[in-house]
Amino acid sequence: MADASLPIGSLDLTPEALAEGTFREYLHGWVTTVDHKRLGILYVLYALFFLVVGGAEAMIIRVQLMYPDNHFVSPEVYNRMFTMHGTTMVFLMGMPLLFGFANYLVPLMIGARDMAFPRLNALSFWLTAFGGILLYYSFIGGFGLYGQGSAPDVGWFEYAPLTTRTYSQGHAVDFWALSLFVTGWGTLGAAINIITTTISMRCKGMTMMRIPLFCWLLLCTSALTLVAITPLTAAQVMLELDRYLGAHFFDTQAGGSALIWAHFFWIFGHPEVYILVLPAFGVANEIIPVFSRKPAFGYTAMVAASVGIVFISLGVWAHHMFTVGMTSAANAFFTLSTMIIAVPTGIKVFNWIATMWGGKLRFATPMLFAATFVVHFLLSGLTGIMLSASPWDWQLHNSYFVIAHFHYVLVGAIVFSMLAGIYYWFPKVTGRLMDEKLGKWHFWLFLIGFHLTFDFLHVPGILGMPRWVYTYEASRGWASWNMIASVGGFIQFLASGIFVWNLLYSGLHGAEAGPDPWDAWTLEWATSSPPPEYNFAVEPVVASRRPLWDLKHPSDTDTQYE
Amino acid sequence: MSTQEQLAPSRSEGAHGGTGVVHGDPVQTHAPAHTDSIHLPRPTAYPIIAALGFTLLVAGILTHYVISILGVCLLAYGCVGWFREVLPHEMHENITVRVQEISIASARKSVGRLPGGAESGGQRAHVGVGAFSPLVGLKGGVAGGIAMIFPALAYGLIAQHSIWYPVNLLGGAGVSGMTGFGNPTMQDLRAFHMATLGFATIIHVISCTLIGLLYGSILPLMPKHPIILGGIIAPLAWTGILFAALPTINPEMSAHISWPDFLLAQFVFGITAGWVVSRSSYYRTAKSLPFAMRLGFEGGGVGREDGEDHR
Amino acid sequence: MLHWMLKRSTFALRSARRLPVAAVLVGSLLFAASAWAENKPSPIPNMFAPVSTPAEQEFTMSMFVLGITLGILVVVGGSWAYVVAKYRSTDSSDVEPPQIYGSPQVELAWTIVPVVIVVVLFLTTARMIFSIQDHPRPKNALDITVVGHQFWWEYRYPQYGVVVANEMHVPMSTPGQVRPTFMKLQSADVWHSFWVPQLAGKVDNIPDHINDMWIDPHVPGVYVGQCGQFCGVEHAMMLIRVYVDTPDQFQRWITNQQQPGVEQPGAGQNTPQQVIRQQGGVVPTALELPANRSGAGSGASAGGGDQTGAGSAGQPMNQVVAGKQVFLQNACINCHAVQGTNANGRFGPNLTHFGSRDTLGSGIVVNNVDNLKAWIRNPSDLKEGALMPPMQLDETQLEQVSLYLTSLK
Amino acid sequence: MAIPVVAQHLEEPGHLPNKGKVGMICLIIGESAIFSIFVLAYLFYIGKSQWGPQPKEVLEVPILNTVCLLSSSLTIWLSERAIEHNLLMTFTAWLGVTIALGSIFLVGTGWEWYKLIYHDGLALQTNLFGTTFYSLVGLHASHVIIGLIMLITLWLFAMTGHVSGKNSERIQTLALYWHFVDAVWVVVFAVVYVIGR
Ligand code: HEA
Ligand code: HEA
Ligand code: HEC
Ligand code: CUA
Ligand SMILES: [Cu+2]
Repeated sequence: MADASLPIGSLDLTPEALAEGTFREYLHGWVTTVDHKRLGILYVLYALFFLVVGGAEAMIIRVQLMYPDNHFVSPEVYNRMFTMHGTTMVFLMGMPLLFGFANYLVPLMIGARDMAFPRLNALSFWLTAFGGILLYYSFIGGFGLYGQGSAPDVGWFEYAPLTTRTYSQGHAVDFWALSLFVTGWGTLGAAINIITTTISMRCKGMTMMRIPLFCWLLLCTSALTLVAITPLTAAQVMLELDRYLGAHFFDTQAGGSALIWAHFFWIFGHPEVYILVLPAFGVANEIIPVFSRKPAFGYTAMVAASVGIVFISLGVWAHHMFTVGMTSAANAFFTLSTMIIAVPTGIKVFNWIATMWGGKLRFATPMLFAATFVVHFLLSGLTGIMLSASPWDWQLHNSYFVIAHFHYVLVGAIVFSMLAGIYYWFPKVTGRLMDEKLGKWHFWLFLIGFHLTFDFLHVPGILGMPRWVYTYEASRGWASWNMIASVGGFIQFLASGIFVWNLLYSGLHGAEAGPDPWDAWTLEWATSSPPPEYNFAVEPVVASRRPLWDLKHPSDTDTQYE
Repeated sequence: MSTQEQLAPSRSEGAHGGTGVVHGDPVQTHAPAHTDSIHLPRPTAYPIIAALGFTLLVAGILTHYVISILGVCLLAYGCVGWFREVLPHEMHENITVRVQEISIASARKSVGRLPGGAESGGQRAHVGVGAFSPLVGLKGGVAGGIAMIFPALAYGLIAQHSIWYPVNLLGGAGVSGMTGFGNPTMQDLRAFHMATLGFATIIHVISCTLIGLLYGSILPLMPKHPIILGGIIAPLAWTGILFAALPTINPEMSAHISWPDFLLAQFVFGITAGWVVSRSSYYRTAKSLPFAMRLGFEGGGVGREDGEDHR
Repeated sequence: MLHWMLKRSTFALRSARRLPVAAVLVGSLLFAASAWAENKPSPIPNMFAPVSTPAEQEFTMSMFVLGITLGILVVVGGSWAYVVAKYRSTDSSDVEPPQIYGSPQVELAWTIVPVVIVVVLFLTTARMIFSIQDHPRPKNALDITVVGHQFWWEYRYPQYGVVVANEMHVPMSTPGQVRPTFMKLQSADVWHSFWVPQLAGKVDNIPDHINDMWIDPHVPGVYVGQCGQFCGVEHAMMLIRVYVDTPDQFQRWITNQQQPGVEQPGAGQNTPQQVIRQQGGVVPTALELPANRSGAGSGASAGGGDQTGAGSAGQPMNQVVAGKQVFLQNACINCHAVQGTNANGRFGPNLTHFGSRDTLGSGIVVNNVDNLKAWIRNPSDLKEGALMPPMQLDETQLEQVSLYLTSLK
Repeated sequence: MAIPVVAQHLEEPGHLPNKGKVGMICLIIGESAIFSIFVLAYLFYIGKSQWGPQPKEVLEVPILNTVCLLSSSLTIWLSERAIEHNLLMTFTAWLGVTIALGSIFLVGTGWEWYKLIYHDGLALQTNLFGTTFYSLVGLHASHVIIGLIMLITLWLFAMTGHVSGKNSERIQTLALYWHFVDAVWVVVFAVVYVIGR
């Protein structure tokens, strides 16, 4: 079987068109492309760009908080920094990154030639891109035309009535609402596309219970996106009606309600965090089995758990609002619904551990990131449980403990998992392997930096440090913790630098990867690296969850056991 | 060759909305030289134009209406162009397929097995599938739940002269606030309350089912002494935990509970449930397997008679 | 409890060699819990050092949850560490490990166990919620209406007809003499949140919604906290100081506050500590007063407040009277109220007994003549974005008005 | 040697759902969420207006409008059926009727708004009722407009002979959208004119 050969792909690294074209044509090719792979790459590059931007903002935050009574930036600038940091990381980094992965991988994994709606796909990307540019334009344009205000500065959840005309003159709030309105449509388009692709574009034999778990999780994420992004869009429309046409939705002086904004935001906001984390699960679900040399443990349970998370997560939003004075029964209800999420997520964590159990773990860089993802997620989930116990949350709410909790998920789990994904699929995308040595440096530095920052940020939270403070007093006893956290931040910065270097260097000089460098099992590895425009010369037909396993072990296929 | 059957080439029936239709003859599996061309959607600038238009339309609100007007124009242009891109026929380009053989093979040729799989239901890997049934646990839970009612009620009747006493304690457990049962008097505890009866029943049913299911799945993992483990050790353990935690969970209940009698009821539950579970056939099968395999983490391979797969 | 947790954590340390994560996190939490857990007034608003029933219950809650989650961490994190250590393999032989797809019974087990844990957690939490939130209000409770304003706090004592700003006084509540304080939380503008960790968890001040909260502090002293919801530029400087007085100290304080503001000659040189003693308040023990922020001109150093502005000692009364004129003839009265004069603005803090406060600008600096001058000269020097405009007074006016205000005991 | 499942036993790709319809259903789910938020806001603010006209005083139940819009769902279904059987004339006719009914609805709404604004002095800024009313009904009306534009385009194509039975899947997708717009009206109607009055 050594030369089991398939005509399902082709190795065609330099299409003539590209090789001969001028730079202008090359650029033209990228802006007019409707190819899901190119759009996926664009998404990821865009997201990485904003990771740098949002990271730079985080560094400014960390420098400012390094010492008590620091004056590195003014309070106004600080407020812009954390607002833009949060907004950027969630909307311009997190979501595009996951849609980038989805775009590139879902069609390949299900054996399709493209997304269901290739042109909509392009539209979605460009809406996201232009929306992000519009948001950042506020740094210059927000000030220039109307005097007051610049970049948005009232926190990423823009609580009313601080966002009404009375308290936020200028256009900062409008920039936030309108540019995210634009990206919102892009996101919706991408979600529709992914769902339709997974449902309607599967190759022969690819039943729903055979698609890779990654596709399942992206299906879940996209479904959640459909019902979660749209409430935000609606709320933004209301906010703009208030601000431009004098409506009173959130205008407390005319009987409007500040609380209802909070509800609307978190009806979006909580599912949003699962939108971000589910693809991270998906990436782990691909990488952990391959590097453990075992199939994912409990596929069906994983699918059920993901679907369960989607539904439960729609009913827990008010755990961000335990302190707004809901009735005790409501507090109890949201405590319960929040804690229940631990059950399906627990299934996932256990299944990952069980997948590794008894395997042959090979710790290449992708696996390093994926394996630590599991612990980080475990820990952050447990701090989440602490927050969901509402009496304790009355203390912890809006403190640095919350900051630590969600960075543990957002950085420790999501960024780690996405980095794992980048290391894992980079050879597929570029045809070249990423440098292992640099990768290990990146991993260890980032790990150390991450733990220095976010482990220690739990403590000032317990010591009563609220978030959104541009400075604090020395006597509060928060200084040393913040110092440690800042140092950790700089280490993360350094590590990210190595990563960027690794990307550039390996993209140009990395070792040839070949179609299947990791000895993996899903369809994307059955075509050349990088895949041709049409993905598969012949439409693949599959008979199990691991088509490439079947090929590699023809005498011992999965088909008999599923 | 199985390979070819499995990834057999096929002709697309246009199910992909014209985005990826394979033209030409059925592809020959062994013919790497085939030079088909594939239709892919043609690159187009209209999406980016429409996106820019929409963004400018919105940006105009923030800056100057002229920009909005420009945006609307671009948007309309983009939409019309897009429309003509797909109607009446989708524009596409032909990509010539340049086939190169890709060999998919692994250096890892053989697959390790653990022995003794045949008994685990004949599966290579789904440990317990077919043999294990949650129903057993359910049965155990129900049996245990019914059995433990008797000592509990007996305790109420004998020690407190009211069968409602234990019911009220249990029913008041999570719900002291909801049932208005804060700081109950002895009178209260002995009287009949509909609400606590309801809550007690719910709590009892749910917890017995859950623990029963747990027994059903865990006892076969430790099959040596089911009655000692399920009947004695487990109830002891959770009673201990409850004893420590109850003052926090529900101080009222912990103040009124009589622990020896409580423990007795738990033993009755544990022994009954453990006994029911240990009679199941799956339990008996599992006995002969090593622990890690019982857990389902490891092994449980099909012991295929011939050595063919162990190349 | 702590001891037990400590034992668990060292266990975690040993078993999970590759779990620096767990070790560090657990270690620092424990450190935070034990190192500062002194249940008395502290400049560190540590939620693990509660002195009032709600905070104590929340602390119990937190220990309970922490215990359970630590247990989960040890078990799950431990197995992760075990797997990662045990099954890492550099073996490049051509054998794949046995392929396992799943196992219904373990999967069932690890679905049910979390369900059971969640039920336990929920029941406990629910009881705590009800017992804190629905606590009945005893008849003799003190009522305070807490109004959040952009960057300062207003406290109204409806039972006494008193309005003060930024420094809240409440009586202590002992088993012998139970007198909890019940607060109604409101906001005059945007969303704020009242949070003094040692006394109780936070409750939000929302413009369209009145909230309740209660405390019954057992230990006298000053407790600090700060606004817990982003409310604008100076959210960071919206500090809270709660003075827990013994019952008779409280009585004396409130009686004094009920008087109209009367300037007291020569009082300008008093240190804050003296002031408090005169008022029958408690001297902050473990509490340092806030340091001067840079940006303020010269002034008192941290914690002392014992230097006063040059030449303020023994000021003749006429400076104070002149200051009163300055105050009344400027726009000050549009925003500030001094009971007993025709200043009755509501936009800014009530200044009737301004001289009796330890701090100014909602707790950001010590209240002394120098800082006050700096404040009135340009509030944004001390608190960038404060909603009080620079009043363009000349130096003599500044001196006079500052002397006047500090004399309002 | 084990022979894996052969291709005949596998599901045929033809069984996969039509992607246009799947996409449209997704869009509808998303849009429903938008509408739910506006409906929630409407319900939340019922009776909370502090001044200005109240719903009881100024709102009239738009029976004609409702009848028109709801029956247009029927007519578009008839035209769907016609095109499936390749009956172009019938198709065009029913489509025309649908468009006409939709337009009547729009004109009716316009008339209602005109009356409210100039007669009763209720604008978006007036009070919470105005705010929520115009935004909810306006949101729906904007969907009607978009639907009408698409239907009219389709009708023009049909008139110029560019439509045939082969397009019926796409037409059904479009019709799905129109059905959705109608269904939303039922909700809006219930909330605004029944519960809210
Ligand atoms: C992707 C991101 C992500 C994820 C996955 C989560 C997951 C969870 N989060 Fe988190 N959260 C955020 C991102 C995320 N969160 C953000 C961004 C905020 C702040 C927003 C802001 O204010 O700006 C926030 C805030 C936040 C709050 C509000 C805090 C406050 O402001 O007061 C709460 C409260 O309940 C909470 C809880 C939880 C819970 C219970 C989970 C659960 O899903 C965790 C479940 C996982 C586990 C529990 C671990 C694995 C399970 C087991 C091993 C089984 C056994 C365990 C048990 C039986 C307990 N989160
Ligand atoms: C996915 C989301 C995400 C990510 C990844 C991060 C990453 C980080 N975050 Fe952020 N954060 C949020 C989401 C996220 N954050 C959100 C939602 C908020 C709430 C906002 C609000 O309240 O409104 C918040 C708030 C927040 C605060 C609280 C601010 C406040 O309330 O006052 C802090 C403070 O320390 C912080 C720090 C950090 C740090 C140090 C990182 C680091 O991990 C960042 C590390 C990354 C880099 C350092 C990348 C930089 C890389 C380069 C620069 C490349 C270098 C290139 C070359 C050298 C060539 N974040
Ligand atoms: C536009 C309204 C306005 C005017 C006019 C005004 N103030 Fe203020 N003042 C405020 C506000 C608002 C604050 C609270 C600022 C904060 O803490 O963020 C304040 C705070 C103060 C404080 C600190 C109070 C405390 O309890 O900490 C003093 C003292 C003070 N003002 C004095 C004056 C004097 C003297 C004048 C006139 C010369 C004056 N103010 C004019 C609005 C005003
Ligand atoms: Cu008030 Cu923050
Ligand atoms: Cu949440």
